[in-house]
Amino acid sequence: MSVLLVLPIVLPLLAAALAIIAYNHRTLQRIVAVGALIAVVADSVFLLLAVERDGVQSVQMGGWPAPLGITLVVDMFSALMLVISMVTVLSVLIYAIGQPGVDQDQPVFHPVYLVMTAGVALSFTTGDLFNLFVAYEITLAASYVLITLGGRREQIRSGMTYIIINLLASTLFVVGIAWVYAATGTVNMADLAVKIAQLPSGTQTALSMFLLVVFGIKAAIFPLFFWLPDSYPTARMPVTAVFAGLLTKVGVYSIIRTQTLLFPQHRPSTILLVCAGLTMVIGVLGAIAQNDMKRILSFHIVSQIGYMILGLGLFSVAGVAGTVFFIFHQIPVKTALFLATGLVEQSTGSTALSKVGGMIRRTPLVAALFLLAALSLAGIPPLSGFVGKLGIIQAGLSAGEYAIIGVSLVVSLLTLFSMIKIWNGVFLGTAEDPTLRLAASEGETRLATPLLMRGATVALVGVTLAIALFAGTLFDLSERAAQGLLDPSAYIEKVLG
Amino acid sequence: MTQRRSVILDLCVQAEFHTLLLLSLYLLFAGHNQPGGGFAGGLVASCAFGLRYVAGGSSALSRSISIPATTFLGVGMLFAILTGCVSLLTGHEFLESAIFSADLMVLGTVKTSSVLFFDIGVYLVVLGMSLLLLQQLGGADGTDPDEVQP
Amino acid sequence: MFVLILAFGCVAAVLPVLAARIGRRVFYVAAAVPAAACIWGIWAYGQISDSGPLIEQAAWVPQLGLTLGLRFDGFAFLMLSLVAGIGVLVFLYAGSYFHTEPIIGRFAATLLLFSGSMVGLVLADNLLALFLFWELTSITSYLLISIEDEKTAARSGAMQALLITGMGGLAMLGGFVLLGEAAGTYSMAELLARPPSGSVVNFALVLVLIGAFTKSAQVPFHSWLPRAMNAPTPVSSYLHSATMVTAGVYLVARFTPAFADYSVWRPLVISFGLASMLIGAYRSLRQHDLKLLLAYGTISQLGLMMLLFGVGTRESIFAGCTLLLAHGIFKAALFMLVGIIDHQSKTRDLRKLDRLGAQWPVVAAAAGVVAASMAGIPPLFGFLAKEEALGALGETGFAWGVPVLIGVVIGSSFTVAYSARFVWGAFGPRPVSMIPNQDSVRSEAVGQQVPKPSKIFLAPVFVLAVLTLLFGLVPSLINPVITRAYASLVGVRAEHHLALWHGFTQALALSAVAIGAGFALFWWRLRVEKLQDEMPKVPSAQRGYDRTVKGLLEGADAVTGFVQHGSLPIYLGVILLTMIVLPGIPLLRDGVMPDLWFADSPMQVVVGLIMIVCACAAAVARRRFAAVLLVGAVGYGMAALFVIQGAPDLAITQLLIETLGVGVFVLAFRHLPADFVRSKFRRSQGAQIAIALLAGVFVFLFTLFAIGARTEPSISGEYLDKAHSQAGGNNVVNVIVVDFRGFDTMGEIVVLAVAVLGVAALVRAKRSPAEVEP
Amino acid sequence: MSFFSALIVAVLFSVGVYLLLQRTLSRIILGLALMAHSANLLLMVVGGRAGKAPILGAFGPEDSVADPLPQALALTAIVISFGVISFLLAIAYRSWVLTQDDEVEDDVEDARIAQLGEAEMRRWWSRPK
Repeated sequence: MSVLLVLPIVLPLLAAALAIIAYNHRTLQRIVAVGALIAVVADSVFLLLAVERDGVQSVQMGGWPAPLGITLVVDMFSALMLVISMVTVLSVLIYAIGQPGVDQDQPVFHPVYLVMTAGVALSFTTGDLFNLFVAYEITLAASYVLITLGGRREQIRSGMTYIIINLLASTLFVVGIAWVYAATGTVNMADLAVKIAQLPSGTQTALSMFLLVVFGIKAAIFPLFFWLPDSYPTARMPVTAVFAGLLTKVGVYSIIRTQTLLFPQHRPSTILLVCAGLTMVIGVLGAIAQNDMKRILSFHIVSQIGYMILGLGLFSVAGVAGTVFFIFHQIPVKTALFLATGLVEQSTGSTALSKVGGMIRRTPLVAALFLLAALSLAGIPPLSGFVGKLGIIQAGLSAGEYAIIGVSLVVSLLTLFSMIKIWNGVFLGTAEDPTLRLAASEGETRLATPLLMRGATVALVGVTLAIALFAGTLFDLSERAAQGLLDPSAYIEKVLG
Repeated sequence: MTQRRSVILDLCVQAEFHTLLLLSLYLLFAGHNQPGGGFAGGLVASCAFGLRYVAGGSSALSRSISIPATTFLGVGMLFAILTGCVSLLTGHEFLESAIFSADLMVLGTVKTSSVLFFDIGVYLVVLGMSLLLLQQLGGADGTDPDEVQP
Repeated sequence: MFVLILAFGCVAAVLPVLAARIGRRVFYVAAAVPAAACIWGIWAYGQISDSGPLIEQAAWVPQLGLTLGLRFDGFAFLMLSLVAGIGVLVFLYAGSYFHTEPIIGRFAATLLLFSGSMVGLVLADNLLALFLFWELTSITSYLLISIEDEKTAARSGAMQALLITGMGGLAMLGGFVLLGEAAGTYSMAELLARPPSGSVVNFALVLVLIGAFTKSAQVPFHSWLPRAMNAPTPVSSYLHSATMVTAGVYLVARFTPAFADYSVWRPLVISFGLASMLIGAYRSLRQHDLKLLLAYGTISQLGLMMLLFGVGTRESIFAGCTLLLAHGIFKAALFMLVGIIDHQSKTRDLRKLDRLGAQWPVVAAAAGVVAASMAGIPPLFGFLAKEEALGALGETGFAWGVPVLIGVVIGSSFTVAYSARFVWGAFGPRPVSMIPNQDSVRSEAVGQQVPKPSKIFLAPVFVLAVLTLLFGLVPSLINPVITRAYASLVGVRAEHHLALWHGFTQALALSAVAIGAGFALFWWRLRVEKLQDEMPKVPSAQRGYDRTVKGLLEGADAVTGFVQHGSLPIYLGVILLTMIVLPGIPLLRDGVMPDLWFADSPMQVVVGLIMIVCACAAAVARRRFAAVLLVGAVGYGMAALFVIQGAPDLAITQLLIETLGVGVFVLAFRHLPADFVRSKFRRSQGAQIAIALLAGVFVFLFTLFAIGARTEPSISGEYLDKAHSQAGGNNVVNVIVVDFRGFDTMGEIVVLAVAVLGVAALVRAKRSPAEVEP
Repeated sequence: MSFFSALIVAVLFSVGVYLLLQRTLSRIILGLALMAHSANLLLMVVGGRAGKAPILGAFGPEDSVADPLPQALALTAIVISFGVISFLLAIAYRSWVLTQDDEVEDDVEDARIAQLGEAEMRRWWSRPK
């Protein structure tokens, strides 16, 4: 059983090592990468089944008992995150292989992408605060390389912003770990859960707030999100897509994990709810102000993070379950939206609303894919986003938080507004840039997007539809995840034995 | 930089290069009991190659080592991870160590742990990293950044 | 019932493919689905007359109360027959309306999807399922209005419709959840049987009503409906007159029996309904576009229905049911007529249409019949409905009954006037003189050479005209359906039934007054128009919407411009301040000071001072390499500190890494100019220094308090114990790094490998030609 | 707890923050390097009182031994920050190759919207009440 926990990290790393050795053999790299990720997807599904059947799973690296060695723990929350993110990562990899130019001139793409996968998997599974830092660094180092892959000028400029801010966050993380260690003398999270509870209450709150800021930067919550909309849109589309889907969610995951596990006595409900509201509103207003698909969608990442924090801020099983489900739906939906945007870019060469138009007549398939994902993002029933939002709304209203739920409903409407803005601008109407229209009508070959790219997008949209279809089962699992988060005694017992 | 080569420096570097490599290996193997380890060892070896670079420029560096630096990286990673996987295959946890004692006749009995292999992986990665850094930032690949200077 | 709803979706999915093969005949295929729904409805109607309502359940997300509960009762049958029956006719009609446009596949599919959602809406018992179908109708309506997507007006009209109804929908969702949580159930039947109480319920009802009002285009949320007229006429006829817009009325009808006595219900519904009835009809009198004329008429009629259901007496609910059906029939027919006129003559401006009636006498007769039904002229179905309405309002027994009744009579007379205006405008001679400055519009007359529409194009209109006549003459044909619908709403069988002649009643008199006044208004239409023109302009809802959207866009720009400044130093400053303030406040509350001593050793002081000086010098250094070397010196100082602290491994590593690091710095910076760009002292520099100092103090205090809070020894004792015995090494730090926490080290070498691969990729990356010359 | 070691940590952090807030990329990187130093040193400091190196056999039973775990953590952190800062240096290098400049530029699209927003703000204020 313990093998299951290790494989999502070790397999991609092994594959990455092989891909580095096979530095200039593209086909070999592709085979290794796809093979490893398929295996990881299968593994994480098994892991989910195991957790579903037997409860929390854990393994001690090197066989050293808990506070000494590093523990990997998978509870329901981790397992759900693992499954959906691995599926997403696999789809994007296939998309990237299909897209001309992404891995062709870049021998580092595959190894780095695999390493990022391992980092994400490790972030979701580790039960050790310092190891979480290492996991972050693996993910981030890979993301630095991916976001600047190609080395174009605007990539370098925005990549700089991205890297500097994340480096600051990483440094702060080390500082935070140092303080946690100073106060408790341990870095194992289950051990910390026990020991932090004995600290003076002010110190507990201060530590919890500090870690909230550290992870808040990664999760892009207000007022720490500004780097995101500037840096994401410049990368290659598969990279942007996987970042959009995954990386901020790793931050949200860490916020949820640390706030529920480490600081059960100090629940910063008010602060989280205020942050959530501002994140939602400012994010969606930012989206409305933009005129480019990629930038609009990037601001929506921020806005949607607000919903996740909102559900957490309620600190009730219903609220956290809503958040878990919401994250689960958000990862593939957001990624699919960016992939569909990539298809538009691939066939027209632009994503500016003013330049593209009438895509529905040229590529009805892409239009349909985008519409489904966009409506799901906006929370239109019966798509998956609706279920997540409904869960959060119910939890909020039954907790009496009327104001914030009112805000979230307004934000829903504005989300719909900006999705329709994209739809009206890109898929309906006519292209206003005459040169572009000319290019489209003459070079019909340019319109045809590679089969793998379309296939990957279809698959991911299919995943979101499946989430909607099996929402009952998934919500059941989300509720169990929430129970496990709010009452972590099983987690602690499993780790400390 | 590459034109102004000093013979004395060259000779010193030749002598020191091998000494440093030996030192790095010592650090690697002694690390478990004395200060040192794969990291320190790898870094000392890197310094040896760094000296080569300072003395002879990037061409001397690429002459002194024919394997691509990326291979060092990959093999090092593979080494470290596979060490972990071996214990997995023998029914233990990932990265679980085992202690060996080997009787090397002349050299006496050596007691060591399987994590030595892990440390060798670390050593290789660190070495590969610094080689690649020197080659790339030092401009060994024909894409000498000097050419773009106005 | 699920099978029925799913059939709509499944057939819709194949229609676009089919359309490519068989062209516009695809509409006849599509018509089969609502026809099947009709047949099923009649069969099911027979079933429920024996037993109770038909109920179907399917769990979807039961944890959230989200089950797809469906319930078929008398009122559902009334709505279903309206939706499916008119649906069949609209599809047949669309088959003639369209020719070979490439959009027909998409159009037919979306229209069928809408049809299915509407069927789902009227069958849904679970509130959340109701909301699901409600939103689907909004989305499909959006897609249908924007179907001719190259027209800007179609796109913006569609967006407006979606935004306004979407806004209402979300408010309604909030209301539903509040109700559901208060009642503990999301089943409408259970909720209505045991309505919850409390102040929150009133709030929830307001939210639900906002949803209903927006969907049914009640003033002041009505502005989307006239703009939705940019859609092809089959859409206007189906969605925007007969079915979708009645969804709000439907909801009010369902809720009234349980909630009429709550304090917010009647005042809101009645005032909004009456206002819509009057304003809609009044605005209708000024329209020149036949479609817009009908659209405002629809707003008015919806207002009346809303009012009737909202009053909530048994008679008024009965009247509401009757009007709902009557309106669906005559309004659908009228829109189809406009579509035919538009289609044949390419205009729907009544100032251009000239004596069409002389050419198309039969069509004009049919138009006369349905318009008369709308005006409430005997012996048509519309008359029966109006009669019921006036009768019900005359005997409410409430104090506000009389003013409301007077309002309705005034509204009815407007209705008569615009009905007459419609017939006259479409089929009569061109108006002689209107407002003087509009002569240019009237320069071209249309009407002499308009081709005759085909019989099959006209058939749906005739069917509806016959129905409205038939139900008027023989009310007993339709009476059982309405009675049953009424019974399923109120829970009691109706005491009275529809009749053409109730005797000389107050209602009859009022009807006569309304008709008389209406014709008078029509007779003096020129004066009325002039009067309307002279009335002071009131702020229109359209302008309100435009202002809101414009304000939203500008506000978004302003807020985004303010927070998203694009400047890295500002971002970093904000992050750092957050980092200081959020944890800083609780930290100061109960910090515990640790045992303090000045320094561990004198050497520590010496080395530390050197490091501090070097760091400060690096901060103010003007030369780049000086700064690099000074930071390097700090690094070497670190190594020295590590030695003092008792960490030889760290010291070695730090020493080597620093050497390598300085080398890398030098390599990377070797091309940069030697000096930093000299910057003048700016205001921002003060802020930088302040943030830096704050951060320093914060780190200092937090470190002290964190150490002071420690109560237990660290876990390191065990490492010392086990390093040799179990891990076979004496250097405990190394044993931790490669064995106890070897997993960290694995991650660490991966980071190194990736970072350096990135360096390779960056340095090697080609430059696009545009970037060589920046 | 030694007052002085906390002071070194705080000063390094503070100077690092100051450099981080500059507009010149190379100074930002130096600032990050200083902050990384500060954080790594902090890891060491929180281990508690200085002592003998934690190498078995190198200290007696009475000696106080330095806490080995923070040392190991600091070791990892040092190496990681080195790797990542090297990459940032490569970015600086690349940036210089492309722009011949060492400034961190503002985001173009943000600046455009900021201008729009400011113009609208001004219009609001100047609008007659």
